[in-house]
Parts: sequence; C-alpha cells; structure tokens
Amino acid sequence: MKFIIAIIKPFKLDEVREALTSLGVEGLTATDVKGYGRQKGQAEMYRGAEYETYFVPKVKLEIAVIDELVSQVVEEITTVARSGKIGDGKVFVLDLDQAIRIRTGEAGGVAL
Amino acid sequence: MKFIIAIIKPFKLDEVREALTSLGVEGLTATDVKGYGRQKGQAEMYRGAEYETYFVPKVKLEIAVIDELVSQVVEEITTVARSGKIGDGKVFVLDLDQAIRIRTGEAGGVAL
Amino acid sequence: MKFIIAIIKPFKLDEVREALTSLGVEGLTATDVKGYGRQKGQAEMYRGAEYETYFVPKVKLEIAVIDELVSQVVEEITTVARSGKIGDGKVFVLDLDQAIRIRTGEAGGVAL
Amino acid sequence: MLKANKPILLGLVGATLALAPLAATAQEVTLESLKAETAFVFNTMLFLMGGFLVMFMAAGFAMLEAGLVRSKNVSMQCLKNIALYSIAGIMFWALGYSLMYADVNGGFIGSWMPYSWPEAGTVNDGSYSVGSDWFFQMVFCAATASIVSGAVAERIKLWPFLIFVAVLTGVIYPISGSWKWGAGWLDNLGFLDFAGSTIVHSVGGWAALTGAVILGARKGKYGDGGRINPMPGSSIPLATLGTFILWLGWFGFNGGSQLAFGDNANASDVSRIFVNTNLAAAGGVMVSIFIMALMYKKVDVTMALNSALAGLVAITAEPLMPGPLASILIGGVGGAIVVLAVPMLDRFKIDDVVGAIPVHLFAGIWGTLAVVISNPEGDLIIQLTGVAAYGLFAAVASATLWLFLKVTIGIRVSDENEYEGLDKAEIGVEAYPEFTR
Amino acid sequence: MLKANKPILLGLVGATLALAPLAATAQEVTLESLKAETAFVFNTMLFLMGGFLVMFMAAGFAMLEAGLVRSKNVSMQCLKNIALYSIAGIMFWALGYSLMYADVNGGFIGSWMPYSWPEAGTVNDGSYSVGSDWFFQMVFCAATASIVSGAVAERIKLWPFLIFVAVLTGVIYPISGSWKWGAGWLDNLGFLDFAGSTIVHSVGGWAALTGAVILGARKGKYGDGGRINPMPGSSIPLATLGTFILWLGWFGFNGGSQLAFGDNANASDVSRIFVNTNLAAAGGVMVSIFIMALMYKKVDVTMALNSALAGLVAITAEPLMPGPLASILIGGVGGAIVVLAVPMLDRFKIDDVVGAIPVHLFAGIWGTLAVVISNPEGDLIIQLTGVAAYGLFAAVASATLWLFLKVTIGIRVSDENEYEGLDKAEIGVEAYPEFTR
Amino acid sequence: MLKANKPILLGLVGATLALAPLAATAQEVTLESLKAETAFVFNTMLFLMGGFLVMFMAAGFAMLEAGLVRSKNVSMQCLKNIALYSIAGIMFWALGYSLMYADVNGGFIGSWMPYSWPEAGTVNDGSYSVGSDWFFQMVFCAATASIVSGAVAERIKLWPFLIFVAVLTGVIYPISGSWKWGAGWLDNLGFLDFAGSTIVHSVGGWAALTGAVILGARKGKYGDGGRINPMPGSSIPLATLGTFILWLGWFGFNGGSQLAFGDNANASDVSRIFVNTNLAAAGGVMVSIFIMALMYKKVDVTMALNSALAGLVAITAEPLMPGPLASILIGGVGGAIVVLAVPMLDRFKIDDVVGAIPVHLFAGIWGTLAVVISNPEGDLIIQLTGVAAYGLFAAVASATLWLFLKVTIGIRVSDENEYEGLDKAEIGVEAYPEFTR
Ligand SMILES: Nc1ncnc2c1ncn2[C@@H]1O[C@H](COP(=O)(O)OP(=O)(O)O)[C@@H](O)[C@H]1O
Ligand SMILES: Nc1ncnc2c1ncn2[C@@H]1O[C@H](COP(=O)(O)OP(=O)(O)O)[C@@H](O)[C@H]1O
Ligand SMILES: Nc1ncnc2c1ncn2[C@@H]1O[C@H](COP(=O)(O)OP(=O)(O)O)[C@@H](O)[C@H]1O
Repeated sequence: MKFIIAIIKPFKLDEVREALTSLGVEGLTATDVKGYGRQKGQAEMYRGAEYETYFVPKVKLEIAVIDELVSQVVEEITTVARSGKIGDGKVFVLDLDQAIRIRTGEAGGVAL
Repeated sequence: MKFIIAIIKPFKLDEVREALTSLGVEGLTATDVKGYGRQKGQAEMYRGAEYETYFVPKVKLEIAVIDELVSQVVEEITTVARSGKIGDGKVFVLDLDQAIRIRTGEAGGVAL
Repeated sequence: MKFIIAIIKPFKLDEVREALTSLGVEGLTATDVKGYGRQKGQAEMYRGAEYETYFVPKVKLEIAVIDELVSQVVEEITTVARSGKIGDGKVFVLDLDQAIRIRTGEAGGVAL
Repeated sequence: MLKANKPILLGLVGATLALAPLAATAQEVTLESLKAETAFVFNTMLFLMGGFLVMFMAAGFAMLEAGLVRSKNVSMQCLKNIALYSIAGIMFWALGYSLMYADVNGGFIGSWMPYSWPEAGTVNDGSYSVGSDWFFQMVFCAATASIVSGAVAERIKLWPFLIFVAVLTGVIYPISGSWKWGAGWLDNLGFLDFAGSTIVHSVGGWAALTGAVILGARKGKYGDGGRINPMPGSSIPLATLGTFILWLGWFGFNGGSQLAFGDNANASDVSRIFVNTNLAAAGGVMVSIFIMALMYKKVDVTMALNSALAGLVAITAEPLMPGPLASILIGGVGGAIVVLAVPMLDRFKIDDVVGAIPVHLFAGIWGTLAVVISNPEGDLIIQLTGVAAYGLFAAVASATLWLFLKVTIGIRVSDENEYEGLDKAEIGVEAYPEFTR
Repeated sequence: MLKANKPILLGLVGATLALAPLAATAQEVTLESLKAETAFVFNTMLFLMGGFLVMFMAAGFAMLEAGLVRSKNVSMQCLKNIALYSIAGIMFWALGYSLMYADVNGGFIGSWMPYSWPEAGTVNDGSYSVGSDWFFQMVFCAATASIVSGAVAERIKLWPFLIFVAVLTGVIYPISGSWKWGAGWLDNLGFLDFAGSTIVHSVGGWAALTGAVILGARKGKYGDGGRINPMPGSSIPLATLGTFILWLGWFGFNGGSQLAFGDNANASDVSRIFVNTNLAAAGGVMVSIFIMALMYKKVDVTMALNSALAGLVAITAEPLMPGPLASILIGGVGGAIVVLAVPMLDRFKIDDVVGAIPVHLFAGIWGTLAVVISNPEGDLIIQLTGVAAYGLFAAVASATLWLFLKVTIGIRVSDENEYEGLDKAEIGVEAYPEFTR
Repeated sequence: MLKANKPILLGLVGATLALAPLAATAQEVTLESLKAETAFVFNTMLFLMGGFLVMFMAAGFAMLEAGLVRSKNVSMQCLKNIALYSIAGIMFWALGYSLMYADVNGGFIGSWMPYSWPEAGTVNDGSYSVGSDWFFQMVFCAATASIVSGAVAERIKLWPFLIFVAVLTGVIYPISGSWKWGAGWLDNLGFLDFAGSTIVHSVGGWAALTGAVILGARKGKYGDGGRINPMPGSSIPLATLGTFILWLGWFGFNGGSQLAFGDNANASDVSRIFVNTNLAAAGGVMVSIFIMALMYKKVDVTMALNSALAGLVAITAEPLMPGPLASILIGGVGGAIVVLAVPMLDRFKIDDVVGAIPVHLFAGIWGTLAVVISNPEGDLIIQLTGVAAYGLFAAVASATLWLFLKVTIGIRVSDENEYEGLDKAEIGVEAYPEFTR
C-alpha cells in the first residue's frame, strides 16, 4: 500500500475527488493548507503599505491506496489537477506499512 | 519508529488523547480535516436548492511512536475511537526514519 | 528523497521559511495544527469556571527534499526554530518514494 | 419654486391631513386644546421613539446570543430570535394586549380578545395615540421572550420553543403584567415596578430558569466530580455589539416608561431616567471588573457584558428617583450578582448558556427590592409580595408548559443532533460555512 | 449656579437663536402661529428621525450582503455599500432632488439643477424645514441603490457598479420618482404608493434584475442538467443583524412617509403605520417558516430573513389603512413570495446572490396591488398602470445603462479574479485574513 | 373600555404627572409660557435623541476597533470599549461636568465637585432639562476616550489604559473643554468649534498620538530598512458596521450641538446640519476612493472607512454655515488627509492601529481651520490659537500621564503576552475560540 499526498489548487478539489471515485478510490482526506513555492503570492497593499504574501491557499489530499491503484491514481491526479499554470502542485508517494479501519478493525487493503 | 496517522470523529478527540497518554504517549499533533468516504454528508438545503456535501469534518492525529508502542497505540485508537457507526475512520502506519526534538537536538526515540 | 515533517511554534514560520529558501529549498507546505505535548496550555477561565486547554497552536511544515539536502534542512530547522523553551517542536523524517510536479508531469528530484 | 411644488408628496391621507390642519380646526383652537394636543404628540413620540429603541433590543439579544453560543448553533439562535419577535408581535395583538389592559379592574386578568386601533385619520382620545402605546407595550412583551431564548440555547428543538414563546407572549406575560400595569391587584396593593425589573425581566428569567432545568444541561457541560467544561461562545465582538444595542435600547425601555413627555416636568424626568439608567449600567460594569480583577486576576469580558445588563435590569424597577451615586450602586450590585451567580448556577448544574438567569432574574429581584431605597412610597413587604407572586405564577406556568411540551412533542434534540449542532439538524444552513473549526 | 453659567455653550448661531426666540418674536405670537410653528418642528423632527433610521438601513444592507456573500467577496461588498451611500448623497443633491420635485407639474420629469437650502438661521417657509425633507428623500434614493448591490454581488467590477449607482441615484430614480411623489402624471392619475413599494423597491428591483441577467450567473452556480450549486453566505449572524437593522429602519421609512406629525391625527396615523409595518414583517416571517417546515422539514434562516423584508416591502405601498389582520396577511404573502420565488429564479438561472429580486421587486409589485384591498381610493387598473410604467422605464433605463457599461468598460471581472475573490482582485484587503477557509 | 382602564399604567411619579398637568397648571398657562414649555420639551428631546445617538457611537468605536485589530486582541478591545464608556459616565458625573461648566467665567477651569440634577418631578429652570444636557455632554466626553483606545491597541495593558481614561474623562477633557464650551477664555476670544473638531476630536487625537509614541509600535510592525509589515484587521464587516454606526451617531453629535430645536429657525438649522454632515462624510469617502484608485489601482476599504470618519470630523467644527459644495469639499479634504497621512505616520514609525490620529487629530485640525471658509465670524489667527492651545495642553497633559503610568505600573504588556495576544494574557477569553487561524 502507498500513502499518496497531493497538493492541489483548491478549485480543483471537486474534480479530482470525482475522478478518483470513478477509479475506485473509496476514501480520502482533505486539508486546507498554505503553500510556498514558485508561485508567489500577490503583492498586497494594506493601508498604504505594500507587502508580499508568501503563502498561497492550497488543498492537501491524503489517499491511502493499494499498490495496484497507485500509478493510476497518480496519473489521474496529475491529469485532472493540471491547469498548466505555475502552482498546480505536487504529488508525493510514501510507503504505507499498515492500514486499519477503526469501525471493524479490518487491516490491510480491505480497510481502505 | 513509526509515524501513525489516525483519522477519527472529532468528538472522540479528547477520549483518544487521554487513552494514549495513559499508554505513555507524550505528544501528538491534531489537525482539523475534511473526510470523504463511505459515510456521506447529509443532503443539505440552501435557499430552496438541495445539494450534497461530500466532506464530513474529521480530526487527523499524527503520532510518532517507538516501535515497542506501535501495536498498543493502534489497538487503543481502534478501541477508543470506535462507535461502530460508519465513518469511524482509519489508522495508517508509516515508517519513520528519524525524529529530532528541536529544543534540545536529541534524536531518535528519546525525542518523542 | 525524504519527506520532512516539522512541528514548530507559529511565530517561527517566517524565519524558518527564509532560512530554508537560502538553503535552496524551493517549496514547502504549511498547516495550522494543534499540538499536545510537554508544553501544556494555560489554565483558562471562562465565566468563573477554570479549565485546562490541552492543545497549543503549532504550525506543521511538510518539505520534500532530495537526499543531499536532508541533513542541512533538518539542521537548519532545529537551529532556527529553537527558542530553548519547552514546546519548540519536532522534526520527523520519512522516506519519500516518488514526487511528481503536476504542472509538467516531471518526476523525482526535479519535481521539488 | 421648488417649495411650491414640493408639498404634494407621498401618502394620500397623510398629505391631505398635513396640509389641512390649520384651516380645518383653527376655529376651535384654544390655549388648553393646543397644550393638550402638543402634549399628545410629545407623548406619542416618546412611545414611538422608546418603542423603536426597544424593538432594536431584539437585534441586541440576537447578537448577544449568537456571540455566546458555539458556532454550530448560531443559525438556530438567529432564527429563534427573529421568529420570537415575530410571534410576540402577532400574539400580543391577538391576545396579549387585551388580557393585560382590558377590564382588569384590580383583578388578576383582562379580557380574551384581539386588540384594535382607531381607524386611519382619526383623532384619538386620551393623552397619547392608541397605536403608539400598543407598539411600546408589544416590544416589552417581545423582550420577555428574548430572555428565554439564550438560556435554553444549543439543545432545544425549534418548534416547542416557538410554541412556548407563543403562550408566553400571548398569555403568561400579559396575565401577570395585568396585575400591575393593567391596574390589577398588585397595583392596588401599591407594588412598584417602574419599567419592569420584575414584570418583564424576572418573568422572562423564571421562564428561562424553568426551561433550563427541565431541559437539562448541554451534553458534556458538567463532567465527573463536579468538573465544569466551559463551552466558549463563538464571537465576542457580536456579544459586545449585542450588549451595546441592549444598553441603547434601555433608554427607550426606561425612558419611555415615564409614559409622558408633554411638559417640562415629564421631559425632565425622562432625562433623569436616561442619566440614572446609564449610571447603573456603568456601575454594573465597573463593579464586576473590579471583582474579577481581585478574584481571578483576569477580566472575563463576557461577565463584564452581562454585568452591564444586570446593572440595567437592576435600575429598571425605579430609574427615576435615585440620585447618581445610588444609581451607580444599585447597578453595581447587579454587576456583583452576575459575577457571583454565574459560577453558582454551574455548581447546581443549571446550564444557562448566556447568563440570562443572573442578569434578568436575580438582578431583577434585586432591583425590585431596591425600589424602597429611593422611593418613599416603596414598601419592602409589598415589593417582596410582588416578587413572590410573579415568581410563583411565572415559574409554575412556565414549568407546566415546558413539561407539557416535553411529554407531548419533546423539547430536546437527539444527542447526535446536539453534537452535530442544531444548525445542521434543524436549519440546514451553517452560520459560518467557510471557516474551519 | 451651574445653571446660570451653562447656557453659554456650543455653537455660535445656534446659541444666539436658542436664547433669543422668546424675546425676539414674542410680540407677534398668536395661537395660530404657535400651533403652526409647533407642527413645523414636529414635522421636521419626523423627517430627521425617519431620515436617520432610513440612513441606518445602509448599514443594514451592508451587513445583510456581507453575511450572504462568500468570504472572499465581503470586503468588496462593504466598500460598495459605503460608496453607494456616499454617491447617492452627492448625486441626489447635484441632480436628483430637482429632477424629482422641481416643476414636474403633472409631467414626466423635473428640472436639471443642483438643489439648495435656505441659509443658516433662516425661518423656513412651509410646514417642515427644507433640509429635513431633502435628507429624508435622499436616504430613500440611497436605499434604491442598496437594493442593486446585493443582487449583482461576487462578480461585478467596482467602477461600473459605482457609475451605475451614480446614474441610478442622480437620474433614473429621480425621474421615475417624479411621476408620483413629484406630483407628476401618475399622481394625477391617482396611482397610490404611500412609501414606495414600487417607487423605491420595484425600481431598485428592476435595476437588480436587469443587472443580474446582463452580468450572468456566478461561475459554477449552475451545473449541468439543471444542477444548482449553492454558495452559502459567509456569516448568518451578520445577515440577521442586517435584517433587524432594516426592520428598524422601516419604521422611519414608512412612518416618516406620513410626512406630518404635528397634530393628534397625524401622530396617531404614524403610530398606526408603525404597528402595521411591524405586523406585516412578522407575518412575512411566520408564513415563510410554516411553508418551509411543510415543504423542506428544515427552516432555512436566510429565507426567513428575506421574508421579513418581503413583508416590509409588501406593506410599504399602504402601511396606514389596513387593519392588523390584513397587515399580517399582506406581509405574509410577501413571505410566501420569497420562499417560492427564490428557487424559481434559480430555475431560470438568474443568479440573485441575496434574494433582492423576490424581496424588493416581486413583493413590491404585490404590495402595490394590495393597496386596493384596504384603500377605497385605490384602483387596480391604475395600480397596474403604475407598476407597468415603473417597470418599463426602470427596466429599459437600467438595461440600457448596464449594456452600455458592458460594451464600453466591461462590467464583469475575469474568471480568475472571480475565482480568487473580488477582495483580492479589487480591494487588496481580505475580509477575514486570519481565518482558515 | 380599554382606553378607560389603560391610563393607569407604569411609573408612579410619572403617571401622576402625566395625568395632572392640564388640571394643575391650566390656570397660569399663557401663550408665552406654552411656547417656552414646548420649546423646552423640544430642546430636551434634541439632547436625548442626540445623546442616545452619540451613546451608540461607543458601539461604533467598539466594532471599528474589533474589526481592525488582529483576532488575538479582539476580546480586549471589546472590554476596553465597554469599560471606557462606563468610566466616562461615572467620571463625568464625579468631576467632569462641573470642571467643564461650573463657574468658568472666562477662565481656564470650572469647579471641583460632583454634579447633581433636580429632584424627580421637578419643573426645571432654563430652556432644556438639566439631565438631558448632562447626558449629551457626557457622551461627548466618552467619545473622546474612545478615540484613544484604537490607537494604542494590541499592546497596552488593561489597567493603565483604564486609569488614563479616568483622568482623561474626569479632568483633562473637562478642563480644556471649559475653555470654549464652558465659556472660558477661548470662548471670550472668539474661538469657534461648533461640535468639537478640536475640543473632542483633536483632544482625543493628541491623547492617542502621545500614547502611541510613548508605548512604541507593536512588535514586528516595522522591519529593517524601513520595511512596514502590515497587520491586517480581523474583520472588515465589523469595521464597516462600526463606521456606519459612527456616521449615524454623528447626526446626534453635530445636530444636537445646535442645542435648540424649539422653533422653526432652530429646527431648520438642525436639518441643515444633518445635510451638511452627511455630505461631508460622502465627500470624504469619494475623494479617498478616487485618490486610491489613482495611486494604488486598488481601493483599500479600511481607508475608505477612515475617510468617511475624517469627513465627519472635518465638518464638525462648522456643520451649519457651509453650503453643500463646501461641505463636500471640507469632508473631501478630510478624506485626502487620511489617505496621505496613514502611510506618513508609518514612515515615522508611529503605530496607530486603527487610523485614529489622521481621522481625529489631523482632520480635526483641518476642520477647525476650515471654519473661516464659511463662517464670517471665524478668524484664522484665533482658530490657530485655539488649535495650538488645545494641542499644547492635551499633548502635555496626556504625555505626562502616559509617562507617569509608564514609570509606575508600566503600560506595555510583555513581548510574550503581546505575541500570544492580549486576550489570552489579560482577558482569558478568546474572541473567536473555535476558528482556526
Ligand atoms: N518541496 C516541497 N515540499 C512540499 N511541498 C511543496 C514542495 N514544493 C512545492 N510544494 C507545494 O506545492 C505547491 C505548488 O508548488 P509551486 O512551486 O508553487 O508550483 P509548481 O507545482 O507549479 O511547481 C506549493 O504551493 C507547495 O504547497
Ligand atoms: N483511502 C483513504 N485514504 C485516506 N483517508 C481515508 C481513506 N478512506 C477513508 N479515509 C478517511 O476516513 C474517514 C472515514 O472513512 P469512511 O469510509 O467514511 O468510513 P469507515 O471508516 O467507517 O470505513 C473518511 O472520512 C476519510 O477522512
Ligand atoms: N510523539 C509525537 N508525535 C507527533 N507530534 C508530537 C509528538 N510529540 C510532540 N509532538 C508535537 O510537538 C509539539 C511540541 O512538543 P512538546 O512535548 O510540547 O515540547 P518539546 O518539543 O519541547 O519536547 C507538540 O505540541 C506536538 O505538536
């Protein structure tokens, strides 16, 4: 199993979720985060003083998937979340030792 | 060392924290997240238009633990966070290479 | 590649971000989290009833880095984020299998 | 030229009357009739101005409560406040006013009938217009219901609450109000309550207390071993705004209760009432801040807000007679009551979400008794009689109604709904849908 | 002693006049002149009090809209509301008042010129002070513009909106207003609209409707297959506060439109108007709550808030003549209109962010027609003529202006700016910069 | 029947008087006495109405400041605002009013004693009721203190602030106020300040400026190399609401300062003041929006809000005499001052959290000098003398007091408390405990 972490633009959330669902992903967890990267925040003005904002709002998805789905999921995210503009985000893949469904205690791929 | 990620129902947070403390866990980090899974959001109504909410509020716990504690911690979370209803959440276990306490620079199990 | 997770005090965020930038880190993701640990929340008073707050506001940084940078990044975070007071936080290092830049599809170190 | 054209403006009847009066009635004007008519207009203006200030207290209660409940119940609290004000406005016409003022004759109750006003364009008898008086009395009735809504927040179902409000504003408040303001038995006895420390605030307070007790505390509020789990309110600035709006409204509440503004002496008395009302609220705030600084080191702003209101409630029974220092002290005791009674209620596991019981019930009782300090016509025994009579009636009537609702349709939401918040369960619209909690 | 010193206080001219009147004019005082002068002051007070209450409705609209737009557009909405009130205040002086009231003479338009007031210290002719009347009329004009701002929210650019407001308040509203309130052709015809269900609310509503249609819906609001994607407002308590402020302001709006307060009959009529206004709003709320409970099980608080306003709009054309039950029902129909029309507009993909069109346009039309129920001088054909004439003019003039702005400077922000929110794009200041969304 | 029963209502003394007047005093009524009594009531009403509007400005300041500070200091700002209004109310009774108005006799100070009012039920001498005048003057005093609280926000300790307020409202403001409004030396000299551009606003502004300087800037506000780190306010809608409330209150502030409403000329002047006040605020907003659009492309809503207030402050010294265009321009210059002075203060590292110094001090000075434009009795040298005298006294007295507090109990919280926020450190209650930041 792999633990996929994807940082995407917030307005892509619904599209990505739908795309993954149709791949057979049954669950994921989303978090509002602030991203720092090549895409810079706008220069903002407050009460006559200019300032830079370094962080841009992003959404982080965490998706535990069985090994068979990994490449499809990664592929699908990169396709659907891509706008081609700077700041589209990243996908990170980590190794996942174990997964347990709390409700039933089931472990492994069936828990996802 | 392992890095345990648990997604639980928000109202279980205090109980889980207390249970883990009595196991000897000395720290953890909690984040408000939105979960998508088998548990669906309610059909909501706003100004006469019905709509589905896909995400349900959840709390994510991140707990770095020494190997000896892993199975107890996972066990305890699954027990305490279980309500038996759909949406109780998941526990994910990842491998943790290294842990450092910023204040002292200590590394490894003693840093947790 | 490694996936570094650092929990720091919120007011250190800008300093840490600047320090990492000068090391050559080009991106990172920050999340507001609540930390439980040795540093206890203040005893608060609301309407004449005293109560303890168990969680303290923290910021979590997630930074994917190439192997060559790992020790420098960890070193820099522990240095810059250190105030010497309890609650300075932790650095966790996990193994990172794969990283993809959504905009271009590039994978591996170049995606970071 | 502009001027020549302008007078033909809006409103048919109004315009006609506006242009006509001198011509039409000039022949019969006497010094006495002019004086009386001028006083009539002044008195009516006092009621209308006082009335809209008290009406705005509905917004004050709504903001205070929206600020002091948790965010998952804020939409519900907003709905309940606009609904209760609406219900009071309708019920006080359908039943309330006549029950309170029609043919009480020293007794215990008025008449069962809707109220009505003179036709449009009519010259009204009496020393103020009929409609302005109704409006002023109606907003008092609505305030009584507002008091209840905060105490029972975060766990009561919508419909039983609205039914309670309908009976409270249409029947309970008017009946007990008739005893004094309708010239009923307590008025005959000599009971004094200028603007309603007891008639409005304690009655609302008893309804709140019985409701809070019968509903039970919010889940998780009281832990094992006497542990009290605070459930901090979602927005202090809204609670502060609500308090300031209430403070503003109180000038109408107490000032308008002079009921006359048509001559030097009455206008001067209304001014005196404004001043005393303000000093009492200021006294409430300052005393509570001092006590908290001594007792807790920190100064809990929600208690300071409550204390301003308690100061206002305390002076309401007699805002005219006291001097400045007495006003400050009467209000100050109100503030002290809040600081001491809020934790005390918690010890009894009575879960009053916004502090309505200390503010309106306890400070209301204090204010009613404090009348004897400054008003030589006040009699402590009679004041106590009034407090007891109102308490008995309001508590018994409210408790009966709450219990009836409990055994019939049920008054409390399910544990799950309570946990999820009433906004999701009964409103479907979250108060702050975008903000992460 | 204090007293002896005090009279020399603030304000040179004021002080002189304040001290002088008795001495200076005593010789010529007659019973008639005193009665007239007293009525003059009462009428002026009615305008000033009514005026500041309606002025405060600007805050009400601002809060209602700030609460019902998403947080990324809240700063913009705040700016637009304070700017539109400012523009209305200036334009109604520069052009509006004269266009509306100067030399209309039964025609279609007044004169093109700025307005002016008598010098300081002058005794004014007429039965109220010139400035107080201007102030009262100006705040009505501003309210018309406020109606528009909510409907076109979350996607319109700042400057075209402000230009639209300048023309609306300086030209469109005054011209159409002159037809009735300036004693123009519709007044001659016998059209009745006491306080502006049509003249203010429908006109604003038409400007809102044409704007919403020409702008198009917010991106993502209407999905494939008729799917409607709700975009819940950011703060229900602010929307509630706004509604209560508007309700408060309506006492000035309708009460002040009696235009006279100087004698018993007028003061009594103003009181009657207060009462009817309140009952209609209450009726709107209750009817909408009942309908929602039946239709949806849940009671959407935003619809209940809209329904209070619809009740108020509905009674505005004739707040004096109806009895209490009629007032409740007239307002109640307004509430029903909201509950039914809000989803209907969505079906036509007309994206009205805050419900301005059902509240001000539909309930305004209903209220204008409902005049015939209680006012024997009302004639349904003439009322329909007025509704149609105002509709035609306001819709054509507004649509022309919107289209002109669209083809010249453009009225809609870019998709990216819309997605990011207008606050970032045009204001640079986020409404809630610290809260995670 | 209802009517027969109703008159026996609330309030003992009130009721008696309300029923009695005709009978009791009819015999001595003359045309002159009736005219005088009517004027007395009108004047009293002006003070009470103006007074409650200005009182509500306390809520306006609270909301403006709550919106412009960061969320970690919002509870503190709320507490400070309700506490300062309370303190002002008590101190202006205990000391202030007599210091300001008792036996100034062309001098520099009144008498040291508490104030008192005629007994309840008394016919008051003079042309308005004593209490109404006190109330009106008191709320002005409180406004002065409100000005200070925003400028020193986010870093000052609670208690030294409250002590400062007590001395400011009990001693500093009354003494300097006596120079003009107490008929002191500056009044003799011919200094003009109708409603307090200098007496209220500049004095508050000097207290704010000295406080901000002596406290120092918030930690992190000014970086190396002249870098200015913005600390955006937590809630733009609350700041907007506060501004609208202040705008509303200003009608009372300026209109009430006419001090008389009892005849045609005075009522007309009050109307003129309403109109000019509104136009000046509108001018402030529009000028600032235009300047920002030109200078920055974006329109910062917080500056537009400040500019409305600056327009109001600017017209306050002479709201009666100017014509409409002059009013717009006088206010417009106020708006320009804000847009230019806010960044200028930052360049001098004077950290004024809410813009109080440009709005109240700079625009106040401008308004005081601008009196000579429209008022022929105004003399620029004398106006400058007044500005300088008030500036010298207010700055020296305030600075002395701030420094005294600094060396004794300390005025600034620890760096850690400042970082954590004053709400945690001194209040214990967070403003928005549930929202993630
Ligand atoms: N090394 C990294 N580690 C963690 N997150 C990163 C890293 N680099 C970028 N990100 C996240 O990805 C987002 C997009 O990255 P950015 O460099 O702006 O554009 P792009 O994805 O087009 O290269 C950032 O806002 C940040 O949240
Ligand atoms: N594959 C997954 N990856 C990450 N998070 C998941 C995954 N599946 C479920 N979750 C999280 O767990 C929560 C509960 O899952 P759900 O399927 O609703 O019920 P249950 O845990 O009872 O199976 C979800 O809301 C989501 O936050
Ligand atoms: N075992 C752990 N797993 C995950 N997060 C932890 C763990 N221990 C501590 N933390 C995080 O680190 C923060 C600081 O830890 P704490 O024990 O308070 O102080 P210190 O870092 O000085 O030892 C905590 O608030 C929590 O967010």
